[in-house]
Amino acid sequence: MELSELYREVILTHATHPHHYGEIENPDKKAHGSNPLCGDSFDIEIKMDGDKIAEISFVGAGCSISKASASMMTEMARGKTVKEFYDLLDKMEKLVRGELAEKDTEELGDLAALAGVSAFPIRVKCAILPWKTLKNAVEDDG
Amino acid sequence: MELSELYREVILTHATHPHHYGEIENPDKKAHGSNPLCGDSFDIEIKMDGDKIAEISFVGAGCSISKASASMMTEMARGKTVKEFYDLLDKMEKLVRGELAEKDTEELGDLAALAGVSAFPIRVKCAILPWKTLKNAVEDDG
Amino acid sequence: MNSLSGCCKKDFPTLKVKVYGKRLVYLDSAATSLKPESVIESIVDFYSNHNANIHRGVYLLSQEATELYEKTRTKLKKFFNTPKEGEIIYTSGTTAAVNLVASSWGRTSLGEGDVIVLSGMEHHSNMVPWQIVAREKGAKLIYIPVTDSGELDLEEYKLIFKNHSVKIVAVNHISNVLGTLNPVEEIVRQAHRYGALVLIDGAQSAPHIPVDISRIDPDFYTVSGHKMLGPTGTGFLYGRKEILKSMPPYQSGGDMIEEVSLKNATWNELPYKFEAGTQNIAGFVGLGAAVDYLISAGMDRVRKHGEELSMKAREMLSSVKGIKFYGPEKGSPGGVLSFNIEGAHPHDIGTILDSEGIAVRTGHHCAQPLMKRLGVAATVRASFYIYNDEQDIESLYSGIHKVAEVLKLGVK
Amino acid sequence: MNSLSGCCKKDFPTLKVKVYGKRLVYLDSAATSLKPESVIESIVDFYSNHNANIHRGVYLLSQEATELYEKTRTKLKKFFNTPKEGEIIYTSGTTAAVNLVASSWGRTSLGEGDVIVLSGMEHHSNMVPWQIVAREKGAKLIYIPVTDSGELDLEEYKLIFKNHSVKIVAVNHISNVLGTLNPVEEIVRQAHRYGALVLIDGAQSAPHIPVDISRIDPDFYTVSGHKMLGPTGTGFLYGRKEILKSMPPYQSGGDMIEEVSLKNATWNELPYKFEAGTQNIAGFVGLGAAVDYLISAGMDRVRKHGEELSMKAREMLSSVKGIKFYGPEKGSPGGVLSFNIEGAHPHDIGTILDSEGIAVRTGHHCAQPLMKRLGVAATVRASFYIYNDEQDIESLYSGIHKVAEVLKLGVK
Ligand SMILES: Cc1ncc(COP(=O)(O)O)c(C=O)c1O
Ligand SMILES: Cc1ncc(COP(=O)(O)O)c(C=O)c1O
Repeated sequence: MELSELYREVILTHATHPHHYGEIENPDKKAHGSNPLCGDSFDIEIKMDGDKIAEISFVGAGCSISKASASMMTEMARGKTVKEFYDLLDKMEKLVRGELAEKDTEELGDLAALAGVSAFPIRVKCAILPWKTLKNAVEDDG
Repeated sequence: MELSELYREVILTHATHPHHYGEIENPDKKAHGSNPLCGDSFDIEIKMDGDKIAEISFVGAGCSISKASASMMTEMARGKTVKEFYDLLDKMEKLVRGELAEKDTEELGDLAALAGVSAFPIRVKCAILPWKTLKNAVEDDG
Repeated sequence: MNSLSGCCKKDFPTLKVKVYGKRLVYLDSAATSLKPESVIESIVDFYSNHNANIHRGVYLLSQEATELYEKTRTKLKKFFNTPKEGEIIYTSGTTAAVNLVASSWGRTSLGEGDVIVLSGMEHHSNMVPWQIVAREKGAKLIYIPVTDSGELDLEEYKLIFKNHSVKIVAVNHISNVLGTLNPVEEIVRQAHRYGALVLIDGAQSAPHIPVDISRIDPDFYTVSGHKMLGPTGTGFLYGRKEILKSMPPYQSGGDMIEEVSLKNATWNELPYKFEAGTQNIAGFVGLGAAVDYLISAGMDRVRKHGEELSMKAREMLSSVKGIKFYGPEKGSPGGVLSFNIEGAHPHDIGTILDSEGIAVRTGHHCAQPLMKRLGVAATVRASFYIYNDEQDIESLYSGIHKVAEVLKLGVK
Repeated sequence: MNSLSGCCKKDFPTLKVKVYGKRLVYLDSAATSLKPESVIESIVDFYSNHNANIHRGVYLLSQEATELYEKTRTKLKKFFNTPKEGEIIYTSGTTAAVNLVASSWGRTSLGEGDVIVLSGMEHHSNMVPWQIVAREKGAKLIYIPVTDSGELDLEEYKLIFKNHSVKIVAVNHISNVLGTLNPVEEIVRQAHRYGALVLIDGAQSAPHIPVDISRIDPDFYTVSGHKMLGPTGTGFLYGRKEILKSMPPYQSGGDMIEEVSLKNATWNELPYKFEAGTQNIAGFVGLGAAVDYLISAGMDRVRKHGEELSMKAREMLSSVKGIKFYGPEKGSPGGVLSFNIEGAHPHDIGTILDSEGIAVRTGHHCAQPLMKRLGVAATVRASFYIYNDEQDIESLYSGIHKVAEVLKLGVK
């Protein structure tokens, strides 16, 4: 259990200076997600361009891990097709559970910093919460 | 704990050949009593003559102790005033709890045989059930 | 464990107790079983090494407690072969489980004229909650009759569906008085054919026979952990996921909540929706150790053992003058033997056996309507479990002779 | 126990546990307390030497089990000074106790337009059951506001009675987040003046301060045994006898019955009317040992200890940059200290403290509406109990510095 593995520089930076924090005008889809065990909650809004996630924003309250995860997610998801997002979601879940092969980790960019979460099982939910919420937003049909 | 103290001859005799077992015609008062823990139950009927318990009968299902106690009770209660019955009830309760003075025991006749119950706390309820039921019958006002 | 020799008396510390200076012969496992050392130790280990509240803690101790608590759920899922995740809801026992269903499902699903089918051999716990909800909702109770040989009358059962709108059937798997094993698969098939749900009260079956919930396919199945070597205050409700999902919470409070505002609340996912407040955490950890113990004993052997002991006891006692047995002639898969002796009230028998160190249950066994059907106020019940052996039957046999002597049954 | 030195670390085996090789600093007693050796031993003794089901057994073991189980009730009656026999109903904790009242009393006594008064600092367990019964019965909820200093606004409370038909007031004695001790005597007097009942949630008070139920004079009082050194799955509801008598049973089944026919049932006397099915017998035996332990510690000293530790902790931590406390300045009689640190989310604080062996609770503490009132999503809560001491506060203080270091709070 290495705290410095969990709280890497890049995570703390995303957490304190989150990207795409706020709301977008006239979002196509949105979702609210919360963790009943800790009270953390996120609202995610997206604008679609055909099959692509064209714009994305989030607001919410959460720990460094969930906030950094949300911030990095907005970076990664923007411009991706729904299918590409699902692939990414799958990788991300494996990553934080410590089940992702080393080589797959590389293509994840900043997100790879979340690998340290796998040593803290109780925090896995924090990392995943924004992603589950985005998934619900993508599947939101009005 | 002496079984022979509990199951004295006089108790077994009363239990197998109970006195005043049955119903009386046109009883003035009656009551039903049961022990939720074992399912034993008694129905007692009485006829009053002024303040006196003139006639009394019982039917019911119960163990040797409760049945003998009921049988002996009918013998003792018949012809007693309500006040005398309450006195007797009080003595009887003390007897089966082992709290009655030796000298008071003597005037109880056959009933004194129930003294052995005091060594079997779980059976005290059995001995008392018919008496509680008679008390309810006496206090029954239609 | 080999046929009539108990598997393991040494694993059960209570069996070392002396009663009035005599060896304890514990024949009341149908009320609650003894606990093996391993179960007691798992409780001590929990309180000594992992004590914490569960689910909401970020710290290690709380995570360990949560893991131990949830591990038992995984074990139960496997042991009882339940189909899906989230279908095992911890309760304090069968009574609480039936109440949960009667209240949460019953109060939202039953209406005027709907029929609840029970049987004439139910325990009060699987009868009174239904009486209450039936009265509240204007539903009707119909009882499957008990035949003279102590079985459910399946012909009559099937007829009920012809003329009534049956919503739920609630019967026990093994009777706690008769020891009868009821044909639950057939009961379930019939009910499902008519779109009715089925609740099986498994309080007496779970400890004694292999129970495959996926195969039986009931909608609800209830179990008392404390009768299957587990700690007191434990048990569970199995419920079919789709049905549990549609049911409102039963108790509300901490942990079963998703979000709460001053006006409103939304519910957590299954099974937590039905587990409000701090649970009997140590108890459920202990229940996991009980399951482990039963797995290593082997449920097929456990069943055979109970059947053989109850059969053997019946054979031995049948020579007693005036004895009458209630229940299956071939021995009970539940290890239960109920009887009466002419001229001796069960209470007197119980007291006299106790003086010999023999613990049996006497009374109505929380089944008063069945007592009425049998035409008695009470019975004596000896119930056998894995730690009993042939010697215990011999003690019972001598004990009964002592009864005849004390009550002077011979000389009457 | 003398002021800031814990009374008795050696009595609590969990305190010997190492967390990541470090000494355990358990600061989460408000969630569940640790258990002393004597409580654990009483459970082992029960299972090893007296294991049996209660109430219905004629044999010695069952009588012993019943006696041990009932002896705890006698101890609780004395410890909490409740007026009459039959008023203490065993439950699995406060949640179950509140649900019992909200369901049994609430569903028969509340009607359209009736008002239930809660407070803005309730635990979900004393809020959601009322929301549910209010919705069902068309009753209205009114909340006593929480002032900026974290107290109940009694002026506002009194005004409620002017314009509303208040049927019941349900508030906690000590808040599990703020640690505030509420003026329950005054709350009760006011309600009784208007013929309203009062339920006091004593989950956090019972472990920490002397509670004299006869003097407070509430109609219901709820306690969680597992927070006052007792086993998990224990607690009780005190209820005023006349009211309990008039209430229908909550759960039904074995033991709470007088007689049962196929159609109907009549109820056993108090408290058994409300104790259906096999209870957590070993748990309640253990709760008796917990009461003994608290008696010998002395509740006045327990209170003083909690107050002093929480005050001392507040003093030490107040030098931390960006820290904000919630709750009484003078230390909490409940031994609770809630806080936040600017720039650090409670979860991150919890994880980092855990790595130092320090167990604190983080999150909404099952009090989401209060969190909203405080304008936060979560807090860190350190809660102190009799086995904590000044050294634990120093560990917390160092731990918080580690938090600042890991989260780089200084350099931002
Ligand atoms: C068939 C049956 N159902 C229900 C119960 C009630 O179980 P519990 O007391 O664990 O709630 C029992 C045991 O007493 C039983 O034998
Ligand atoms: C004030 C308060 N009320 C109610 C509860 C719920 O208690 P339990 O979980 O024992 O049911 C708690 C503890 O979590 C509490 O602190």
